[in-house]
Amino acid sequence: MAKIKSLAELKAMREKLQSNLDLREKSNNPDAMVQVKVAMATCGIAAGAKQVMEHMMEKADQLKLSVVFTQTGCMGYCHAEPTIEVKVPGKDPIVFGHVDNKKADEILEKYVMNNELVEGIIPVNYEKI
Amino acid sequence: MATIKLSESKINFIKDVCKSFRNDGGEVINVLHKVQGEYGYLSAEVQQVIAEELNIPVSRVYGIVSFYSFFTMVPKGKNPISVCLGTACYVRGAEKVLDELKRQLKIEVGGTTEDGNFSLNVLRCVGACGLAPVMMVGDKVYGRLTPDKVKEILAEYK
Amino acid sequence: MTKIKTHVLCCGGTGCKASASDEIIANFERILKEKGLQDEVQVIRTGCFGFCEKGPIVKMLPDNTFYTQVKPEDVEKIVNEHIIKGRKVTDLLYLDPENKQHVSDSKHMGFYKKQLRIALRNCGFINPENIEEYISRGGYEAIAKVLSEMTPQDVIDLVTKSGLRGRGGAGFPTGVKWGLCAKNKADQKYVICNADEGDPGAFMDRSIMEGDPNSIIEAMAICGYAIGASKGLVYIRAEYPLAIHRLQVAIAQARECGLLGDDILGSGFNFDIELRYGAGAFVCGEETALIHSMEGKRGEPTLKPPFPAVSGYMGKPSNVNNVETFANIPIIITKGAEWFSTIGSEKSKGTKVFALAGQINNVGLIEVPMGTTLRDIIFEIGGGIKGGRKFKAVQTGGPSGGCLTEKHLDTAIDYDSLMAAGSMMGSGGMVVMDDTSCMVAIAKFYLEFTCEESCGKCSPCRIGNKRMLEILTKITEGNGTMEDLQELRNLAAVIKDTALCGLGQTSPNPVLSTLDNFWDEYVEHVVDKKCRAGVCKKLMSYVIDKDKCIGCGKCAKNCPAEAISKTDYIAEGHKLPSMSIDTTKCIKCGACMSGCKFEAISIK
Amino acid sequence: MINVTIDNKKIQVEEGTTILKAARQAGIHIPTLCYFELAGMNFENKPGGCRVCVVEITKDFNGKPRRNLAPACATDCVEGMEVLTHSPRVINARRTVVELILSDHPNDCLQCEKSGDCELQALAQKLGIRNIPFKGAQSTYRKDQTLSVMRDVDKCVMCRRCETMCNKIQSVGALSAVNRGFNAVVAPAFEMNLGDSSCVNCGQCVQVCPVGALTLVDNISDVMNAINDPTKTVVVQTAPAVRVALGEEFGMEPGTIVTGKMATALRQLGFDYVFDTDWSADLTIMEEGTELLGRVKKVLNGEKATLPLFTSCCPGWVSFFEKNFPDMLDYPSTAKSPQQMFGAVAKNFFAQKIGVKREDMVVVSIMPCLAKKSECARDEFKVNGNPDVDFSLTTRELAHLIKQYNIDLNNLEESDFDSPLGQSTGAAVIFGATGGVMEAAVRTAYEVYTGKPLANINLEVVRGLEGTKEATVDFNGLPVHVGVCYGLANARKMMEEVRNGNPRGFHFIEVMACPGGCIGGAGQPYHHGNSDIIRKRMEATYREDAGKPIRKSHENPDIIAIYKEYYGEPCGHLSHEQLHTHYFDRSQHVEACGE
Repeated sequence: MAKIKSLAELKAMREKLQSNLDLREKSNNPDAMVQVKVAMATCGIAAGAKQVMEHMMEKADQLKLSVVFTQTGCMGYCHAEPTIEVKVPGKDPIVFGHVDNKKADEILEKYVMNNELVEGIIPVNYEKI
Repeated sequence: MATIKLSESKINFIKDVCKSFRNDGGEVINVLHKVQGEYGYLSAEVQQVIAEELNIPVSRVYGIVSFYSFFTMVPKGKNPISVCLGTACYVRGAEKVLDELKRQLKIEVGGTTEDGNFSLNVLRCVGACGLAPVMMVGDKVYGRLTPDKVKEILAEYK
Repeated sequence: MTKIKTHVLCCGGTGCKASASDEIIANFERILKEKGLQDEVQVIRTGCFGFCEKGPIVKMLPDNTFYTQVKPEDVEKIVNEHIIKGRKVTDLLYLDPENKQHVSDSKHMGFYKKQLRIALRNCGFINPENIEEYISRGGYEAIAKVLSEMTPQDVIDLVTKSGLRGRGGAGFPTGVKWGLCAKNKADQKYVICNADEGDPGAFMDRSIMEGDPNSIIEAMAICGYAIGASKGLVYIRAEYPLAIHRLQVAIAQARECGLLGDDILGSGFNFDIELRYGAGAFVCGEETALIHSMEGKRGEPTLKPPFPAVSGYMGKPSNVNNVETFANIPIIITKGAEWFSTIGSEKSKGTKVFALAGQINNVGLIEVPMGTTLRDIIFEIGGGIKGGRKFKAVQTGGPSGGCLTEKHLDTAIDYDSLMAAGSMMGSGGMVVMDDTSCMVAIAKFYLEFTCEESCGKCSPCRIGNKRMLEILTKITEGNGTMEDLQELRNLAAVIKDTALCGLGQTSPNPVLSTLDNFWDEYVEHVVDKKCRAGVCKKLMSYVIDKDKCIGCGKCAKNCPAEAISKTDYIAEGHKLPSMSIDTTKCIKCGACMSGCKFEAISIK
Repeated sequence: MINVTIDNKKIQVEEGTTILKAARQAGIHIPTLCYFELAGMNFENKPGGCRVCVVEITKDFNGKPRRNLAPACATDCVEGMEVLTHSPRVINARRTVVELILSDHPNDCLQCEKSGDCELQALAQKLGIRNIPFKGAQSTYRKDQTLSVMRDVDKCVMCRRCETMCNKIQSVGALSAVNRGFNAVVAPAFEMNLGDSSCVNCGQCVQVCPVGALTLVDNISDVMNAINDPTKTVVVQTAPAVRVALGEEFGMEPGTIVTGKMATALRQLGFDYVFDTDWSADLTIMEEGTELLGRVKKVLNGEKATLPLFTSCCPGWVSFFEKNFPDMLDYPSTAKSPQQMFGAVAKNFFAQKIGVKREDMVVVSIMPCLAKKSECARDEFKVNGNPDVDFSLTTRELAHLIKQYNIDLNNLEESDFDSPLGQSTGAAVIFGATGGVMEAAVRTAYEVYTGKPLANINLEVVRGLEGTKEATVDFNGLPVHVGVCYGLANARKMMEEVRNGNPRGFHFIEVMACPGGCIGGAGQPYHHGNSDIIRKRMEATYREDAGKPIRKSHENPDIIAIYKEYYGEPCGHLSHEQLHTHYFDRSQHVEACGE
């Protein structure tokens, strides 16, 4: 461990380290943050969900977005894997199908950041309640 | 004056410990911790050597050893048993467990069984109040005890 | 590089360690490796979550799933289901005793709902053996702020303004204490952390040190800057090996980072910390006794004045605060005095950590704002009395405190209200009792403790407490008189008035408060020779209902005193003669009763 | 000065005055038990433990009453303070505390050695305690005794005076508080026999013990048996410090000199010869002075010799350096103490002179000292098992004996000591006070060394009750640097300083174990912490010296005679045999053995 010689260095160190703890900090209060659930059943994994999730996590970091990623079981849209559910605070969750890296970027940049609709929403028959 | 004898290696160990604390009399409690940690107890001879090395009266060393309940002059059994008598354990029936242990081992608190296998002590709160009542055998903690579990636990060590 | 997707927080506090949390962690690490998930899932050994009743605790992030009473063999299932498939392992979730629903997020559990974690802010959240985790939560920013922006007087003023009072017992204003020490000029001063938590049934300080050692280190350095000390000493019980270890690790890491040592953060301020070990003497919680113990002497208190602020360790001005007090300091500095003073009651600011124990459903470590009622703590957080029995009393403040009853349940607790009710905050032990506890026996229990822990220096404590204990023993054995009760009161009053130190002065509190609140029970012991809780052995006898007894003989087998034998009587519908107990041989161990499946044995 | 009000009396006291002392200024005597002070002699025992002196502070520094009662001995007055020393709350607390102490005390007052001198007894009397409402366990410990000190710590009240004395003043470290709670008591390490510990039998623990937990070993009946045995010739010697203190036991003012009455009383008790240790003190000066000059001359001649010379009159001190400084046994003078010189002369020269066999002579000494009881039992002071001094009684024991024999000391005629071991000089008298041996030695050594008379024989610089003193005396161009100390902690510092190269260049150092020297000895009447008593004994000592016709040891005609008749010369062959001794390594060691 390197010596910290000033307040500035301490702050820089904190910033650098913060991402490690982000996961925990965020989950402390997940309702206030964008939540992304990735369907990670056999079908999802086979369709590349794992890789998409990692890509999305990195992208979110680049965009400095506070996003909580969780894995979940099969959502039942096996035809449209990889599927992800995105919940922006104050809004209903939306499920996207056939998500690849490009789509993922789009979801984050357009839907999450600017509230623009993005194609690929799996419609209405998704009703949880 | 009576000359006390102690093995050379023991004397050297104690001397080294004292030296590591700069032979400072103010560090006597730290020294006693280290030495008891090594030998399990503090015999009169050991205390005499510590007093000499730290250049303080042996009466002061004994005054300290006899004051603090952590220090003991009696060797413990192979399997030292400590029953927690903290309040949490007490209100959840620790005393009954202790009674059962005394009966099974045929010793009182502070005693060691004839075969030297067990010694019995009480302590106040090991901090596992969620598991109350609790006892420790060596470093192992046994929780949610009832008197009828005692026999089983002791059997593990026979 | 794969990103970490899941954090597994596993409690590494003493309680959970005792129920195999180390094995759980080892299993996680092994199984995750087998499945090739070691780079995606991070397993962290944290400090105490507080909910010790349900330990060991495993918390899954980011979805905040709180698994309780996890066994090492459950780990495989958690990995397969939760981590791989994203499905919760329902049978490990906390079961709400009210609505019998599984609760997955700890925020929605009764135990956590009313809590506010300030001192425990990092416990159960970070890996206490990794200073980077502390830093990334804003750790050491308080000391940085203090060193770069504040004068020592600013720090003292801020702490004073926050209204923080010492969490070790009497509740002396912390800022004022610092100010007294700062005022005295000396070539060397000391910051002392009192971590000699000897109160039976209290473990909050230990949990803080195990769960967030860096906050103590940071706070001591801040205090050092404020009072002008370059040396810190932690007086810690040798019975706390894990806390010692964690502190040692944290101190070493802080030194490595330059957060302890010379010229901290380039400010020119020097501060370092050493550990001193207690050796099992409750009285060493008293600050003068603690200082003598650190000097390598018998832990006997001396008269104040001189206060440690004038003449403390090695005769130098010293400031002694306890662990929990220190744990509050960094966050007060960063969030400000105003923020802190909005929490709590009028004269007691902030929160208090309690070790909730006894006959209660949710035993554990809790932190609530000052001013929370006992009812909220016992029935909301504590989940009520175990087995649905009746609440009888709650003891706060350990051997220095008293027993409070039903009528105090709606008291908003803080230093002053507890004192007014005849108890005290103490270090924060809170033991709940139901109707199976005998209050005379409880008073005796505490007095036994005080007698054992009295240093023997002053006569009221050395002899007076012994005499009180003897009178109480007489009463619990059925030999008490009403004059004895009078004598108890007089002795208690004199000891309170004349004992040398805080231990002696408060030692009669358990007796006085039970005399006040449970007078009937004392009179019952003295006049009727009865113990309603069935605790005082000499006042009870076990009897077998000959009509309920089927004659199986299990009680006779269980009896260690061979006091049970067959009678000639065969009850209707039974085949074997019933058993009976020879009361002259009976040692009242209760083994017969606990083994009887037919509820034929009772206490009379 | 600050203003305080005690029991409604307004008084002014200096800042830093305790309530106890302020009250005394106002003529109010608050009872104490553990508190003990030798004012002006650097000894204060203030543990604040007994809680007998508690008082009620009705107005504290903040204008409010104090929550608890405060110990008057350890609470400083503050401006405007108001104190009650006998409110109902105080009286009840004080009585209850004393009742508690008595409830853990064997109530065998009638047989107790301390009866009449016991501070707890006096306290119970003062408070009018008539019954003890508490019945319960009593502490019981093993009884134990050395040759000088009896321990019956069932009676211990944990005042810690003995512990403070043994550690702070004497640095002997034999006693420490051990155990805790109800079982706490003051004891040697491992509760071993005191005789096996580092104890040097100075007996100061006995002098300060308020109760009968520490008392002396009583030899009265041994002496009575000897006197009653017609086959024995019983010879008695009395130490210098006894004559200035014995009167106190008979109601006389401290500092009353009773030399002549004492001699008459001793004759009435039945001693066959009444001699004086002062005589052998003169002899000691001859031997020790000669030894000093011998060593100094050697050094001046460039030969090897050990300096400084330490005195060796005090047996507590001798035992102390044997146990603590075994590497420095060649420093102290080899001269025996006056008690033992007397015994040697009596059982050799005098027994022969009067034709009594050694075994048929019993030598009794009257000493202010407990260590003398152990000293006379040392093997090196015995011939074929027969000791030079058979029994040593203390001043207190002598008083008991006189009372038992219905002798009214106050109204006795005065008489002289017998000859030839009775005549002494003023130099011998001052042996009793700290600095006295030094002054006596300088008077003789100066004149012997320079051959000239000493202009001013009063060596004021070494007088007084300071713990450590030093002075330089000009021996005709040779500056002789001398040191004087009492209290073994002071002696330890001196020894350590000498071991570290003697930077102050001492030639000669006098050491006495007891506060103020022998006049404050453990065998003297109890002073109960009143240092004025010690001061008055000291003043009496110098008064007696001033009144003596001969004030230099080498001018004592009986001393001159015995050298002529018997010993030849100081430090000669015969005196080496009879008047000198040697020292032993008595330190406690842990030795290594095999594995």
